[in-house]
Amino acid sequence: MRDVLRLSITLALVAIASAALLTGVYNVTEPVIREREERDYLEALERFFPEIDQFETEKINGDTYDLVYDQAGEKLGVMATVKTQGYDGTITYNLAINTDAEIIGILVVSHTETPGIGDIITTDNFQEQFIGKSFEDPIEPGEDVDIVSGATLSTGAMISSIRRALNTVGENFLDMERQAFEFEDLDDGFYRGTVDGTYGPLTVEVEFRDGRIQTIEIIEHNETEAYFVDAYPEIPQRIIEEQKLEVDVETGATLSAERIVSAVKNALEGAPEGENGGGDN
Amino acid sequence: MSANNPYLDDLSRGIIRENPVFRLLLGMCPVLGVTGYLINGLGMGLAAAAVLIASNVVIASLKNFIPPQVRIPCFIVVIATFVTVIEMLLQAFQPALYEALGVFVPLIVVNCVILGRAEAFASKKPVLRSLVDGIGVGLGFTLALGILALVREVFGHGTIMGPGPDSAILLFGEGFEPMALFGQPAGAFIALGLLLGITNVIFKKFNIK
Amino acid sequence: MAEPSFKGGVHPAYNKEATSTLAIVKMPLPQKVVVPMQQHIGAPCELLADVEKIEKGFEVKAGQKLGDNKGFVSAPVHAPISGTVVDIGPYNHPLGMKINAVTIESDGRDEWMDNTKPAGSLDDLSVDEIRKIVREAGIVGLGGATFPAHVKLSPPEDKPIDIVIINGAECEPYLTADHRVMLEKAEEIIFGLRVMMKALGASEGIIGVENNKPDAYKLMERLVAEEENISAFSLPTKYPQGAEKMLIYVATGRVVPAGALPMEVGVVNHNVGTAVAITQAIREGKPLVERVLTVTGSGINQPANLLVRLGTLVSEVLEYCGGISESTLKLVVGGPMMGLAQPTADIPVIKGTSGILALTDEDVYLAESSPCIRCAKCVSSCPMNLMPTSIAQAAEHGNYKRAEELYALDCFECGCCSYICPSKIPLVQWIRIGKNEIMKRKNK
Amino acid sequence: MVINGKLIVSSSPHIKSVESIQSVMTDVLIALFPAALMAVLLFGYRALLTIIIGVFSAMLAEAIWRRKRDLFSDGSAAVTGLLLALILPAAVPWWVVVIGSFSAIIIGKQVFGGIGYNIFNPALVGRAILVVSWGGHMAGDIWPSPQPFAFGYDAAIVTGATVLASRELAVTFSLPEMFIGNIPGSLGETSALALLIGGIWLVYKGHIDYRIPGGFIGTVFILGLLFGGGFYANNLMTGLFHVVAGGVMIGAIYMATDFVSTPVTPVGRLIFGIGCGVITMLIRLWGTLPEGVTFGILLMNAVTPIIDNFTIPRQFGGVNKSA
Repeated sequence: MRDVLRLSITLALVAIASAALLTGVYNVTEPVIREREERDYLEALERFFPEIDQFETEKINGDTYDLVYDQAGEKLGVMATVKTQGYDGTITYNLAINTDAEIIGILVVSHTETPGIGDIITTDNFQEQFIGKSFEDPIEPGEDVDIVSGATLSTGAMISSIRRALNTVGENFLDMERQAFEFEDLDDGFYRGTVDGTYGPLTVEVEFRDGRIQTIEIIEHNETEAYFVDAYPEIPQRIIEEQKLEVDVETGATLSAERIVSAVKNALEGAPEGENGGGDN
Repeated sequence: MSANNPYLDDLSRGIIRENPVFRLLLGMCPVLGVTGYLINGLGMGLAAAAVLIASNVVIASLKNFIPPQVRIPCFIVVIATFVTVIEMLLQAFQPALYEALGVFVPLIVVNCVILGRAEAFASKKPVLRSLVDGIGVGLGFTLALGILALVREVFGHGTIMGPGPDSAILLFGEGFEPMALFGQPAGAFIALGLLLGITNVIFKKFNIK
Repeated sequence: MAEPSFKGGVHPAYNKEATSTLAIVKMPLPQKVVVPMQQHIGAPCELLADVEKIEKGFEVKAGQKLGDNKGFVSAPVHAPISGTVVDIGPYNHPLGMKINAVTIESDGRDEWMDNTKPAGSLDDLSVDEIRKIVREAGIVGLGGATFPAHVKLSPPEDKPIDIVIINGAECEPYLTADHRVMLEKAEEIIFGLRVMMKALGASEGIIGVENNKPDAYKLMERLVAEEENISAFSLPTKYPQGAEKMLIYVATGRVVPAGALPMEVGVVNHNVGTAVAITQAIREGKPLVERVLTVTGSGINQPANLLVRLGTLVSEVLEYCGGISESTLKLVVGGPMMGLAQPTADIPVIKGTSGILALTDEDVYLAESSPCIRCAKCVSSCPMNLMPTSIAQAAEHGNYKRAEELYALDCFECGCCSYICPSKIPLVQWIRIGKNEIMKRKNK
Repeated sequence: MVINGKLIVSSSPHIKSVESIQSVMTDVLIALFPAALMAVLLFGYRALLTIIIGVFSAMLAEAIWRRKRDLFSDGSAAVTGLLLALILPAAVPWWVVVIGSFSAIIIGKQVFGGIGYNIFNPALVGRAILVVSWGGHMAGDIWPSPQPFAFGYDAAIVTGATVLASRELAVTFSLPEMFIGNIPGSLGETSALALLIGGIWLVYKGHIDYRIPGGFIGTVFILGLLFGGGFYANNLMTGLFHVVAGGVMIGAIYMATDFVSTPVTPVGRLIFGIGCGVITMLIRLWGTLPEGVTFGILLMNAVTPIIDNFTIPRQFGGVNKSA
């Protein structure tokens, strides 16, 4: 019994000493770190917006958006501080966006991605592909930006969060709106559209009649089933209900949801396949 | 070697004869993980060395105080404390290196070199000798990481003192197409394997045991 | 129709042309003979008491029994010539060791024992009488294996034998002794087969001849045409066709279980020479004191098929054949695939000596072995379906347990793997080491 | 009787076949000759250059490592070099070939202990290292297009996607065209015909076991027939397409049959061939890469000892041990 007590006390003493030391060091380094981070952020602001005079901060969906103004009070752009879940922990980065809703800079503030693999997101090569991309661009892997094989999760997280932040900035601060897809004057009939997914094509068949989308059917898909059930049939239902393609796709399966939407869009952009569908269902 | 001077022996043993990387194959995780650039390799080596020296000294001085039943938890606490201290110091004063080393700094806690020295040496030997041993092994670790990182950086990136355009020196000019393999984790294994082979040949030639 | 064949095997250069057309020549009586007490598989002979007692200077007659053993798996040895015992003691033996032997100096008269007389008509002999005659004549398998013949003629009651095969394959390269025996003593072979069939109660007799000896096959075919229950069988030419398990499989389609004897599947096989020896024992009462062997190889000046008295020294045989050339690298007793290389010619011809080869660098391929490249040619050439390279490797690394798991004990050392190996690894040698080691551990 | 000199006493057998590692390797080189010739006919002087550099630098690497002046030696280095050259694109820079050859010989073979000890096919190791290091020069999806009988043309200029990467492109080539090899691809892999000729010669000589290429090609054909996507005229042709397109032929006949890194048991070889085919088709049909032969073979190389261990043949006359 006395032994146990002795052991516990020893351990406790060691732990207390350790805690004391850590507290001391923390007190010394914390202000330095915070100060440096603030300095770095201001430096970044100045780098991306040389004429900066002041900025005001807004928070949307957990991300911080700093609206940057020059001396005349003219809006210069927005600096977004975005947090996203990477492969291993949170990635925090700054996204500088000018008033044309174009990305003018990316700065990764902190991350814990695997060195040599996931930390590719900090490289110029990866970041440069976003520079100049604007609100209008799809920012879609395979279309105008690349997912890096071997670091799919890290780079994929970056791509989708950049798209999200850009949308938020465009719609909330820059009064931009996405061009709604017009389909009222399409011919009646069955339309088919295909997009490439990660593991293979996704094909939908859309029945359009009387100026409305009547049904949306998935003919073929190669999505991960566990994610796909989050997107289907929910997304087609919403499209039919709202009769527009700009539905909110923030489901548990963002990628699959987006693919369904773009497949429907592809379908309606093409010609109808006849009254009775493809015939090989 | 000079067996009559234990301090010199402690120092040289960790650097050469019992080099933790090339001879004992310990602490492989950072060895393979952060040796893409020389500066990272050296930084990692020095960080680990600092923890090693500090923990060696502390453990050696506490060895009579700590009961054997709880020595491992105590060692871990001591080591973890110093790792956290180093991590905070790096974050405050060497942010670039802190960024580059990333997750490998906290992982120093489980680096078997450090716990190994604590268990095998510091908990049995006097403080001063433990200090010298910590310096020796730490230098050996840093040396090994430095050599591996140098090889990988030169062949994998064609630079020294990279990354980044400010400090990097292009060794072979702009036209050089580096062997990307060495920059990648898989290349770390191959480079380490080749270096182990070379050190074995050298050690055999000079009959160092 | 595809010829029946066994798996594996190799096609070495046969080099039989030098002697295949040479008739058997009876070699003159040797000046002296050395009769080792062990010339067969099984218990070695002990010197008969009367021989031992008198020691040197004892007069013996040809055909006189010199040694015997009461064990069942054994065969007596006889004096091949008449003369004087000049020495009794260990003497060089083809197996590579010294074995107790009786040295007899010839008196040149070749006097035979009085009891050397025909045993009578085959029909009058009982099965037991046949077995006794064969045993007393000291007849063993003359193909090289030297397994006592009477043992093979006395199967256990629960193992009825229905087929007797006469092995005329002679698949070993260079050797032509069996070929010549078939050509010159065909009738005696068939008689011998009859004797065996009677002793075993077998209903069928097959004489298997490899198809690279068409003359022998045709002769056999013609002779057995009128014989009941006996047929000639043409075997494909492939080494080791003459190995008993391969022979039985090809001739009858029966597979001898691993580790078992052919009698397990109702088959017994004998070499052609054995058949002739049995015939002579029955017809003339002669014990086994001489055999036909082939002396050839590019180091031999005058290759020949010789009828030689057992115990004749190899050196004397070679001298009779004009000596061997200076470029001779290897002196082999037996065939080139399974025979034993000898360090000296001062060894006697024994019952199992089917040939004497003097090989020069024309025949022998000398090369240092290189590492195994795992081409698996040994695996596909192994007639026993083993993995020679793996067994050899296990043996080389001292992992005898592994070697046994790989069926090392089923290897009968035919040499196909070593022959075919492009890396020139002495696979058989390693396997043999492995087998010895496994047996040693088993016997502990 | 006098015997001059010493008699050699050694274990039987006393005669050996004249076949040696060198003669086997020479046979393999001969077997690869049609493919190499086709490569030069199709891709011009760059192909010839690549082949010569590949073979020579591989032999050089081996000679340097072993410190032997004998350049050809047992011939295995020349085979590795030639094979490596044949799986490179025609337009690859010379120094890439040299580094590939050195990597193949030294990292792929010699560090394991030299001939007989390498775990992986050295030529494929060399190629894998090159792909990882200089992906840009190693083509990838875009390969030089052939220009038959135009020796002087520069293969670097005319490029096209491999038929495996692009379905649209695939249907523009007829099967006979692909069989002869007039399609974009690496030097030696395009001509199924030339590879087949060499393969038949090797089987005839007994150097390779039909089970490996048979299992490999058969599996690719069947999987292609069943799951090939049916974009070709019919399923049968799709199966054939997967056999003649890409590296299956050269892989099945020359790479998967590499002695050292493949099983020695007959059943094991069949399993090995089928395994290569399955992995290749998994990568082709459901993976992200257009071609999977390299990884198919390398992965199966890795499990070779296991396959060998589980497929020990029963000895002649043997009975099932468990029975």
